[in-house]
Amino acid sequence: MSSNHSAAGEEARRHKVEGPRKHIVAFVLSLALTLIAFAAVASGEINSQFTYIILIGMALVQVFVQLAFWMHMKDRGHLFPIMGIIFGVIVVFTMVIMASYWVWW
Amino acid sequence: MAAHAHKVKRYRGLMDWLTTVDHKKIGILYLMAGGLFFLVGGLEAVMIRIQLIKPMNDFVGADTFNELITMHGTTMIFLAAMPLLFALMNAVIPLQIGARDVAFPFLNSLGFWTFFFGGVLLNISWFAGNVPDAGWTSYVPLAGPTYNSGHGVDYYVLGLQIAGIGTLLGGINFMATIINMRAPGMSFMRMPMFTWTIFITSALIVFAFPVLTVGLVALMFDRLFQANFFETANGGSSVLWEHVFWVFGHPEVYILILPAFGIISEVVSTFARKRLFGYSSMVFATVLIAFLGFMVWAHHMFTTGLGPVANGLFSIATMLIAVPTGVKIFNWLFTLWGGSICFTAASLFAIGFIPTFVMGGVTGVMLAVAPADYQYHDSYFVVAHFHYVIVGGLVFGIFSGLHYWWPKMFGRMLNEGLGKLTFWTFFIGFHLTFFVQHFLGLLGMPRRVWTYLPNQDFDTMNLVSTIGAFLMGVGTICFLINVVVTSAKARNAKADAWEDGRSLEWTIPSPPPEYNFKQLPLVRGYDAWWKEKMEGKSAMTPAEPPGPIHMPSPSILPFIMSVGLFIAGFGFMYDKLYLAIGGIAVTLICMFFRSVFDDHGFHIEEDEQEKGVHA
Amino acid sequence: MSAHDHADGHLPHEPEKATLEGRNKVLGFWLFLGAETVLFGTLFSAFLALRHNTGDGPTSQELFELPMVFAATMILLFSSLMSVFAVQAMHKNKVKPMLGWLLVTILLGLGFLGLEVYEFLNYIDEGHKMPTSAFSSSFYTLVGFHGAHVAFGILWIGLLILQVLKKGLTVVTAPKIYVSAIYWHFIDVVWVFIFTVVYLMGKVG
Amino acid sequence: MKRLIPLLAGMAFLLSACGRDDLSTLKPQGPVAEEQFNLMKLSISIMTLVVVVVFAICIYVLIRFRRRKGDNTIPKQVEGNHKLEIIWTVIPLILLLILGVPTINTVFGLSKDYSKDKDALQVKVTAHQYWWEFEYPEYGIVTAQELVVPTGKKVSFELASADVKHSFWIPSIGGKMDTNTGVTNRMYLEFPKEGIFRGKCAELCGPSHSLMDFKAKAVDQASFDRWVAAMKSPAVVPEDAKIKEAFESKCLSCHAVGETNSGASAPNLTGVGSRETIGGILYNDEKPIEDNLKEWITDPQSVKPGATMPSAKDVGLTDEELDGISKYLANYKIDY
Repeated sequence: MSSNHSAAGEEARRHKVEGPRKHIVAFVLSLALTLIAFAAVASGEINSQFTYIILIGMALVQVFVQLAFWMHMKDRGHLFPIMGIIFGVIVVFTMVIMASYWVWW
Repeated sequence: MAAHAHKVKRYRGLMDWLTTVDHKKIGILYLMAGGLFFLVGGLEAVMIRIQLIKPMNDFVGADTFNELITMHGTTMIFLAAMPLLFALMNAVIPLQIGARDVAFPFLNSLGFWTFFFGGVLLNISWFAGNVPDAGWTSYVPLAGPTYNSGHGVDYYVLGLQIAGIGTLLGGINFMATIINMRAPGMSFMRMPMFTWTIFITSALIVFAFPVLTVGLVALMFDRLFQANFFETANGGSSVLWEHVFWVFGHPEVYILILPAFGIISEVVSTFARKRLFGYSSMVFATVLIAFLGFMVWAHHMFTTGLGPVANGLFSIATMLIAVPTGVKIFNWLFTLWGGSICFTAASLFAIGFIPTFVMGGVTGVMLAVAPADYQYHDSYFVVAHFHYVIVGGLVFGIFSGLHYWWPKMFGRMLNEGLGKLTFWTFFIGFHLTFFVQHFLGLLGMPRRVWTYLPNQDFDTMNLVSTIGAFLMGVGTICFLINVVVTSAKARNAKADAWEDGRSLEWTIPSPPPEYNFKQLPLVRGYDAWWKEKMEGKSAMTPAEPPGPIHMPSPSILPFIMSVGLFIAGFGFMYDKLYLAIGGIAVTLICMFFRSVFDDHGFHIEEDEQEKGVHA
Repeated sequence: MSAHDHADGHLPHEPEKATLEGRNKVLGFWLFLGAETVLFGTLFSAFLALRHNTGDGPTSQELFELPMVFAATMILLFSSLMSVFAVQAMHKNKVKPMLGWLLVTILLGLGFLGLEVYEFLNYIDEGHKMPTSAFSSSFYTLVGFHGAHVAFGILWIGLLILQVLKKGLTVVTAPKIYVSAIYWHFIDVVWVFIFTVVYLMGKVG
Repeated sequence: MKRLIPLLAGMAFLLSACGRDDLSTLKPQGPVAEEQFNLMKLSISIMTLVVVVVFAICIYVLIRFRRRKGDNTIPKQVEGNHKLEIIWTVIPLILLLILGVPTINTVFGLSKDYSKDKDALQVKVTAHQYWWEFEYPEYGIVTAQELVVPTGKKVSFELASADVKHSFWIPSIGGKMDTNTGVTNRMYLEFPKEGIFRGKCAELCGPSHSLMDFKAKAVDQASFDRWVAAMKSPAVVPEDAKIKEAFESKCLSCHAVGETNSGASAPNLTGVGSRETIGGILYNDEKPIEDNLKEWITDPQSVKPGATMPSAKDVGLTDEELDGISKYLANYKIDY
């Protein structure tokens, strides 16, 4: 990860090999997922329960793509970032359950 | 090489303390500030107990009493217990992992000063005449704008918000330190237990404090900008506050107690001259407790009316925490088993911790039984329970740790006689105060009561409890006397002050030089220093040749940034927009300077390294 | 100090020490993002719990306009891509292209922010203010927190551009650029959930 | 388990040794509290067992393995013991299972909803800053501070708060339930024995949180019916016209008697003369009720700090009016 910047020679070569292609693929993927989500709502033809599922699904996939490619989480040496985000997500998940079921008005 | 080093900026006296980025000095700052707030909170506790010494007492008024309980709880948890833990963390962790400093020395200093100014802001409320009075939990609507229109709760919200920034920074800092700064050879499973618990505690801080931040922001918006998060009249939900508070609040309990577990593990194994029994299961239990700690918050809300499904789930989840906790207790007992136990003040506190904490733990399981909790909840039984855990657990742990690491922090051994006197008065006082409170709760005395009617069978036990509180006060004074007496003496502590030290902090002089380790040590196993000693060596094998040591420069910026936030806090509270913007601008400008002007630090050359080091 | 040679060979003394600082910075920042995840998660939870409580104020269906949200989403997505290119340029030690990409990144960020301010002003005109209802409070707090993060990111990356112009790409500035890019992506990730949970789910009802 | 039984009996004896019958959770006076008490006994017994084991090991270890003077031997360094570690993981799990099953059972048992049950009495509890309002929607009556219920019937409560969060707790009859703002909670209780039980507010609600007591009076069905009838009969008003005028203009602006001024913001005073206390804490068996009433009306703030009722001076009651109103209220009794 950050050792890239100092041990630049070898690491930079690895990045050159990778090139921008996978990032553009990630971008196109994100774009498509966004479009599907907006289309599902804009069309207004699908029932709301199913739309929710599509929306959440698209968002989760897109976030996964961005985390993995753009934020380099798929690269080596990201054990603690991954653990950090996963644990954060678990906490958030319990809170979303709380907000959906145990808060009433 | 030296050509690149910049002229050393050395400050003296007060300026040295304001600008220091040395973790050892920051540890001492935390100790002094946390100790000060501990005394303030203790004074509040004594006043609470005096008020409750007899039925229908009028030592303090009802309003004042609610202010006292609120400030006592808030101060003790956020401004005394956590800073005292941070004091020990700062003083010990880099030494235990064989590092020259923490990962972010600048942030470390910033964390201290934001905590300090947050605490000062909170306590200024006493002088402003607007003291928070809705309990340390600040349940809405009582803490909301409608029923609490003064500035009291604003002090709570902003003070905690600012202090919380400091705590969060500390958590991130220590996680990064432990992950990245360990000495060569110190794998995760060779880390001392205290380091492990601090690692997990830091992780809990990182994931729990943002929840509090959001809760406080929402409450602040409700109070200052007419938002409706918790205003039921406009669609808000008061139950939401309870959830948010306890999603933070329960992990907070483990943030407090896990470091105590770590201290006890170190002290017990040192003074029994034995390796910690079941090290790997201890590590696993710590991780498990932390994880489960996030899944049980609603057991504070059994009577809120969440319904049987939630109550059942959270009951069972809560009970499960007893299993890893039990593992820890038995591991300590079996560390002592077969050992050679030496009774110093430090080990007395650690040994006193074990049965006391067990009692706090079992009442915890009792509280987890939701239907029975309908009876215990918000009664004195709960007060007894959490004081058993927090005082009997955490404060005993802190006392134990202070007696244990005092020589390392200050180079002087605390007086053993006074230390033992501290233990016995505090220990007996503690049990007198809180044991009877279990029964007060069961007999029907709700908590947070300003006074109580006569003829309810509460009188005798309340009297006993108050007497105990005084005894605890005496214990604390004994400790203070000990500190004063000790600091008047010459430095007398050896590097391995207790002679049975097991981890790396005991391989370097007491107190350690600025740079801690002249050469970073090579770690060859768990209990690194003990291992070398047992093999007949008198020093660690160095992992690097001696050379100039790079140090970060001191900086006044953290102090100024915190002052900026402090001023902004007042600006928000009293609707002075220019103050709020000005204060935040000060902070941002400091951040700008920090980013633009690189800190190149300075070097301590080899020939300077021995200067001022006490062998 | 010229920009290029610093990153490659000509490092200050004790290179491994300098590396450790960079490594600390990236790791510490990731941990900070873990905290940010929980921070936004809590804001989302509050919003989820309160989003139907519109009281007398407008509901989400009446309020939200998908084209504007879509435009904002696209701007932020592109901006995120630009910062990917900036980091790639940095890895190849091409300072000028890197600065160019960073500049486009913050310009797009400014566009996003402008759109958001315009949107908020519109809502206020329609009687959707902070004190209107629990829905409005939690909406402004959640989306506003995100907007504040964008604003801070713009200031930060702008400052970094100036720093690189002055100091060049060094072992000190490079970790900062890297970390700011991660921050920028994180903001985009949060936005993915905002447009999904707040706007699209709000439009569905 | 066999060893548990004498322990259990011993604990029960110890626990019931003190406390008032009408207040202590350790002397349950109804099936709900009884059930909760049983769980308490079970958990206390299990936990006592744990504490005893730990204490025993602890004391043994401390005596047996203390360091003798001049002892410099190094004990054997033990890494751990899998068998032992498994034992102290599994035994607690079993203990928790023993505790967990009845817990779940009781959680669901106590959450039964009797709001639609025709045999149950319905009571709406509204908590106010420092007093309790009890409404009987089936009978259209409202009372305050003193809950009157028939014995042998399930009482289904609907709990809410008018201002801040409170918690409704009659320790000897059953555990507490919070009164939230904006939402209602449900719970049920049973009162098999006649008597007067003490109730308390268990959630910090302001300065007089500690004084927010109430009474629950359980009477037989016939008395209860008489009470309902009396409550519904036309309100008694002061005989003296001047006192009546003062009472109506200065008290009934907030309070209510009988049907008059229903929906009032202050406690309903119908039959206040036969209540056990004034303001929930001034006991009429300790001092004459008239004195209590005078003390309360003269300056409610000194009895309950933070109470919303204005003092006699503030509403301009003359001494004569104060005496007259106190006398009238003291004699406003209901026979049942």
